[in-house]
Amino acid sequence: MFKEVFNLTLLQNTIRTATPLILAGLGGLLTMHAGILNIGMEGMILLGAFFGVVGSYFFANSFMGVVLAVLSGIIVGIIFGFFVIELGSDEFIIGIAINIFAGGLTIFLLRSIFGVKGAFSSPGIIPLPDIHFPFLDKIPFLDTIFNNHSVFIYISWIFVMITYIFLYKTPYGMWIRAAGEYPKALETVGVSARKMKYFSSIVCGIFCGIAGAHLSLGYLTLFTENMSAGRGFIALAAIIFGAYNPVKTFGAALMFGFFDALGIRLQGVGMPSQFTQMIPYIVTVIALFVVAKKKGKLKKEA
Amino acid sequence: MVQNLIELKDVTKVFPGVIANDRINLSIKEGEIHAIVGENGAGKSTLMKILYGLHQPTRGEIYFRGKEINITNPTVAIKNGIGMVHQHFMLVPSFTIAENIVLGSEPKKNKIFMDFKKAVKITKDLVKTYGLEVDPLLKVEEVSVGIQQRIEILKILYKGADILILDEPTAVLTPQETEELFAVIENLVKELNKTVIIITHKLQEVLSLSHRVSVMRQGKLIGTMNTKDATEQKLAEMMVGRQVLFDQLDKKDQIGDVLLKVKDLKAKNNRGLMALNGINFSIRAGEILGIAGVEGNGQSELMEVLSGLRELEDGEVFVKDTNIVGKSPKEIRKLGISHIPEDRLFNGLSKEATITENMMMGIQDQEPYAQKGIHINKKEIRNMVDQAIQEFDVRTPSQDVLIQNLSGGNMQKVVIAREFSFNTPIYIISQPTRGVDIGAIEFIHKQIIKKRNEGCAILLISAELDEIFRLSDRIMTIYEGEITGEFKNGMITKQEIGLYMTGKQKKRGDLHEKNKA
Amino acid sequence: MKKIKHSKDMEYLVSLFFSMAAALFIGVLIMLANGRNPITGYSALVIGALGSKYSIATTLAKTVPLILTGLATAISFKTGIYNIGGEGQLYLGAFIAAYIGFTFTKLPGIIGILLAILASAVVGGFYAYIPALLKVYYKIDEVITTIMFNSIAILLTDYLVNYPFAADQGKMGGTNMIASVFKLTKLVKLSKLNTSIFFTAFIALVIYYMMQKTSIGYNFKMVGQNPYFANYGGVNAKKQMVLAMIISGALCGIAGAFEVLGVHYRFLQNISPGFAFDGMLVSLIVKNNPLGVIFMSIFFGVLKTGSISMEQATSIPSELVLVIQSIIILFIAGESGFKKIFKNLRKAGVDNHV
Amino acid sequence: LTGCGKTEEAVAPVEGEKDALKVGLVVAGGLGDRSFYDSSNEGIEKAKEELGIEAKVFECRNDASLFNDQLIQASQYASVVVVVGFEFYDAIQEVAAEFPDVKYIYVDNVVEGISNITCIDYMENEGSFLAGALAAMLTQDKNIEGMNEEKIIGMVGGMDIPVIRNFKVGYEQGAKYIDPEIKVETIFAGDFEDPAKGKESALALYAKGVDVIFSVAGKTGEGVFEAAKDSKAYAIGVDSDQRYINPDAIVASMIKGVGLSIYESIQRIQDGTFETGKVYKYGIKENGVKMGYGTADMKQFVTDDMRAKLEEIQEKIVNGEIQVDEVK
Ligand SMILES: Nc1ncnc2c1ncn2[C@@H]1O[C@H](COP(=O)(O)OP(=O)(O)OP(=O)(O)O)[C@@H](O)[C@H]1O
Ligand SMILES: Nc1ncnc2c1ncn2[C@@H]1O[C@H](COP(=O)(O)OP(=O)(O)OP(=O)(O)O)[C@@H](O)[C@H]1O
Ligand SMILES: [Mg+2]
Ligand SMILES: [Mg+2]
Repeated sequence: MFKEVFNLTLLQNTIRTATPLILAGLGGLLTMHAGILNIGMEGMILLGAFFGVVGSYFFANSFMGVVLAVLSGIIVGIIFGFFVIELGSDEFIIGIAINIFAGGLTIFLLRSIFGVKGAFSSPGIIPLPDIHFPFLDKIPFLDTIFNNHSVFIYISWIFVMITYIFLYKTPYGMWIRAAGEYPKALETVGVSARKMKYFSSIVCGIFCGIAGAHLSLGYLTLFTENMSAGRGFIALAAIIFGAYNPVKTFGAALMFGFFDALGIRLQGVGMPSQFTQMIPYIVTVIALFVVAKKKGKLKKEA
Repeated sequence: MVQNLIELKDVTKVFPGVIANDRINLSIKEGEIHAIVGENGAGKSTLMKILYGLHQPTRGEIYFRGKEINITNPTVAIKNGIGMVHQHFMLVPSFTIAENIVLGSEPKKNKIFMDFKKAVKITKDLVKTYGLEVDPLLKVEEVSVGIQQRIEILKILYKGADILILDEPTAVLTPQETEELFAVIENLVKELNKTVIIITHKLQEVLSLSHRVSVMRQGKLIGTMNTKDATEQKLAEMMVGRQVLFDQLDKKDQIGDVLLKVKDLKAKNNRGLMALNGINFSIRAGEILGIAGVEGNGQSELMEVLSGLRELEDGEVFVKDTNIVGKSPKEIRKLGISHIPEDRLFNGLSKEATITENMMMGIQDQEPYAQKGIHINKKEIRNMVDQAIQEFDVRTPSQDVLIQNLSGGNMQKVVIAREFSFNTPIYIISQPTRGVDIGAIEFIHKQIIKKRNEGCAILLISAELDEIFRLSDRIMTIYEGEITGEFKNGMITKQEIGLYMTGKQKKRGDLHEKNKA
Repeated sequence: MKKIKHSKDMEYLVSLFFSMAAALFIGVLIMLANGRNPITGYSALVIGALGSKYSIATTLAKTVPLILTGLATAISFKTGIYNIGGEGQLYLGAFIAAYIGFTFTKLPGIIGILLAILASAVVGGFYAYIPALLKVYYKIDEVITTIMFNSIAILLTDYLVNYPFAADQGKMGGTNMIASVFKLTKLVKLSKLNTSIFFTAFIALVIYYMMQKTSIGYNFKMVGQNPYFANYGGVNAKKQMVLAMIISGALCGIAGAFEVLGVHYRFLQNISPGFAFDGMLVSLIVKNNPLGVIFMSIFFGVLKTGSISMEQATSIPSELVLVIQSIIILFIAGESGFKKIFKNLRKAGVDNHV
Repeated sequence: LTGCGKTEEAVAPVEGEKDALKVGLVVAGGLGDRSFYDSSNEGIEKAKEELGIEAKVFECRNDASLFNDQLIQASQYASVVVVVGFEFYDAIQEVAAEFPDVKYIYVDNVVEGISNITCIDYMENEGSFLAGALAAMLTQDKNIEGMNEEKIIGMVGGMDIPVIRNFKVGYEQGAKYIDPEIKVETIFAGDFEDPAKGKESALALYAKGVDVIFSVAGKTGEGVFEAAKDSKAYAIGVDSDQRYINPDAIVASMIKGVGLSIYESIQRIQDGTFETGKVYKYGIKENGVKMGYGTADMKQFVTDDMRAKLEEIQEKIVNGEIQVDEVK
């Protein structure tokens, strides 16, 4: 029974499930650093997924799908930024509005463009390529876990590093962090905090767009209504759990992925599905509690 | 000191409903220290923000080295060698000192990456050049305000500033830190030919430091003069527009029973280190006990313990005969301690609330302001607040104005008005006049003495030695969480007390023994 | 003195009005672009929502959960603790109300109903109490815990209604019907409007009174604005936060109870299509003002009821109605921004006059 | 109409022949699921074409607070209202009582004893018995590329709800009927709208040695089909003939004759042979559930032998020789 649950496909599954969360999480943590809580990620992912399919289908090229998804991300990022930064609207409301907007728009366009409702799949949608590393072929464990994944799974890991370096090792990253923590300090040294906030919200749009394109072209090869299915919110939880740090957020996303995958497998050994689905959520709360307790202890001892 | 470096011609700044600067004509000479004084809200900060490009003048021209210049944003100012240290620090708390100093003009590796090593080196070089000691690797949130002030100055020097605008740099400094800062400023001007514009409310500082001084009042520039020709009295009159009397405070001597008694008090600070190591004192009715000390020696913790905001490790605190240890802030207030906190914006007020709402704190569940302790009686409260606004001279169009739209001095008056309206027998007062103009200082001092004369026991903590000496009946010095000396006011000079404040001498006079008995 | 306040309120209303108008105008453009008649569309919306006794009742019925969850949001957000877990609290509240309704069938009507409401308040409040404790004593972000708690509650009730408490009849995932004494009386034929609207009005009144006129509301507000100030003034910020969260959770629980007692008469899987999130939106738009929550809930109710008629009248696809709705929300949310733009215009005016 | 004349203005006038039968189709979810709801709409479309009716669709988008509203809208518009979704159990009883002249055809659940509600209930357990039997035969057929030795088949369900469990018991029973050693693994994805989760669930099953998965999961099922394609394994579709989605991976479908039964009911109403207040059970016997094998141009995986076996089973079910278990 143990072997049925804990095997290599569990880890494979973990990696796949975590990737959309990682990609969206990287975007969201940038806005978080810039002082904006973005709960519109859910909608941004959905738009990315849709326009990914549009691009891939009409240009018969998955790369164009990603380009379109990124463009949609840029546009929605600008809209989000305009309302939140320029008009000073509540980021919560704008985030929710973007989610509703994305839901309606994709359903509407699905019908106007493809003439279908609900779902669109077609051999005409060109999926993103899988990457095969020949050198892994002979290494049993690593081959199963790490080889032959869709391209953005690998790119997401690179993005984690780039984001980390960007945030903590470049001046621009410092500016973003300063823009969130104390925008006036940044303004007074001649850097526009507003621009940094715009930048972060656009990059968030891009990352979420890619997350969506990965979902509809890499993970799957189709679009269905509401296919983001709450991933934007889980990504948000991963960001908060990871204390806005790209590496820790990556870890948190993997943790979600892992427990999600574990949940699927535990059904096989007789646990009611409702409880297996609860696992990632319960684990998160418990993990937060444990971390908080540890921190409290350290503080007391100091 | 020959050429006019900067000339303002008819500079006017209008905010909705307020003319913050009204046709200001002002010239700054190269290599001078130019002081600007004026009451709270006179328009000093606004004028300086215009020079630094943070505000655009509604009309008027600015000439820089004889040429008209349009300072559209701070970058333009920085390019022209203008740097500003703001009244409220512009530092990112979670960044290191080095990072803060280079922020906006970072040294780079390979054109993309931030060169942290170089930033540290730059900081170390700056420290060497200007003699302002800081540790580049510490985070700003870990250092004192004095250090933060230095970081701000280093920051603008790094950006190549020749003209340094300092907006109330000494408001939060200890006397020692102020002295150090002035030495640095003088050095900058003399040795490095920098020009300094400094705003301050402390007229002695003006007299001892500056070459020329300009006075502002209600948005207008009243006049500029050579400091040689100025006196404290004269400046004060120009600022306020009438004669200011630095009255002798009228103290009645009728010391009564012990109201507050502290025994072997021990407490930790936020970092878990011992901040108070066995404090003993007592205060009688009609007495002001002043505590002198360099900031960070346990004063804040003492205040917090006495008002119930901090747990103590050991010891006892008696209000008359009641031990208040373990009691909540609310219970302690009920037992008769009111508290004016050191940082009004941190916990003394809510910026987003109106004056009325701020004045309600503490009485919101008490008759007659709240019927049955629940239903708020607006009328009662409004009357009370109106009265307090009048009595304490809070300058505001209405009690519905948000606190954040008041000047700092008026915010302070709101806090004092609230606490003094409680009529409790014991007052704990910390930094009552920080950032407040001289008129208001005078007023606040009179109010404190009035409370004393009414028979209250008052504990006064202040970084201003002048304030301590002016108000206290008895003075204690605190150093590293211990009382190092205790004196009757008049028995010790300001010079001597410095030794006790820095722990170089210790003495507990027989005065203390008498009180204990 | 009063003038200042009034002019601010006026300013808010005016800009709110303009942003709504702008949003509706964009709706016109969208309809035209899709070859529909906007006049037909909008009149269908208004008539569908307010054109008859039935439609007004239907609109009002939709406001009940919005008002309750909106007030729940207002209270918690005002106190500086963010309850995003309304949905979970609502589900648990609804379940317990249903449980009482099909278990204690012998209870006399009004007592049973009150018991069910009370129980749902207790359960909802308790479910909010846990994240509040975690926030206050362990500094664990309540936004993330309440989101997690939503999923947990929904899954838990899913399990309960599919296994231990599954209905005896019919294939739906749901509990048995509550006894008829528990059913709240219908007010208008066909519509779902029932006496819960009176309960809700009463609760709204109490909450409004509490928030605006009592020291409790004052304490909440101060804690939300500056908890250090509150502590200093003798108001225990932690306790207030926990209390606000409990009240907030209780309101969501009650919202769930009303769905059971007044609308569905049993607990259903998917009993809420996201009421708590709509309520949150409503409350945020009016800046967590309890009175505003009521009016904005009605507006949302009109939008929801009317858009069905709009869909049918113009054969605008339902998804387009969603798009128009979201644009309306975006613009209302942008209200403060439009105000800023007006202000800048006025400021420019002032500058030119001096 | 009783008590609703006032709301009539909310409904736009409909042009067309005066005496055309007006039918309203109310669905709990939304069209575009490529299975259940779409199939009901096909029945309506067919009736439009062949029986000359007029029709409108009323979608509730899974929002329980809209059930009553849409039912009322439909009842005001039409004289026959087709209600699709077990979720309407309470709402239809309430609304039907207010519109005694409207005939309701309630699909996928049973309400008894109300004169103007006629129910169409599918014996999905019977259909999935066939699916289970087929899967059990397929998994042991070494002639089909990619079938392994192990006797395990799978099912991915959308949510753990009674209807889906009814599919499950039939499926398991059918598989065991062919070979008692067959193991059936089921995963509930917990969502009808998350194809990624569907894919992950299916991949987990395939990794365990499953080679045929019965997908009963709405849009989540789209992911199951993808997983089948990626794993070079197989799936069985549901509700409508889903082979066209991917004929190389979807070997067959268990069809609920939703469209057919709706069409037939409308036909009966026009003929005057419709019995109101009745429950029409659509099982194998009524041709309400059956297996679909796609069109002739598709590569066929199901051999003639298998089909014959399934025919045999069908007969046994019809004549009662096989009793299929049921979950309510
Ligand atoms: N951002 C602003 N918006 C509107 N009015 C402002 C703003 N900043 C300043 N003012 C107005 O300008 C006037 C001058 O303010 P300023 O900050 O220059 O005073 P100050 O002389 O620096 O006072 P203090 O000594 O207290 O620092 C104020 O009375 C206020 O009404
Ligand atoms: N947003 C604002 N709107 C209107 N007036 C403002 C605003 N912000 C500041 N002010 C005004 O600006 C003046 C100065 O404000 P500021 O924040 O500079 O404090 P300050 O008076 O300089 O503080 P301090 O007394 O501590 O030196 C105040 O008189 C206040 O009325
Ligand atoms: Mg100032
Ligand atoms: Mg096999």
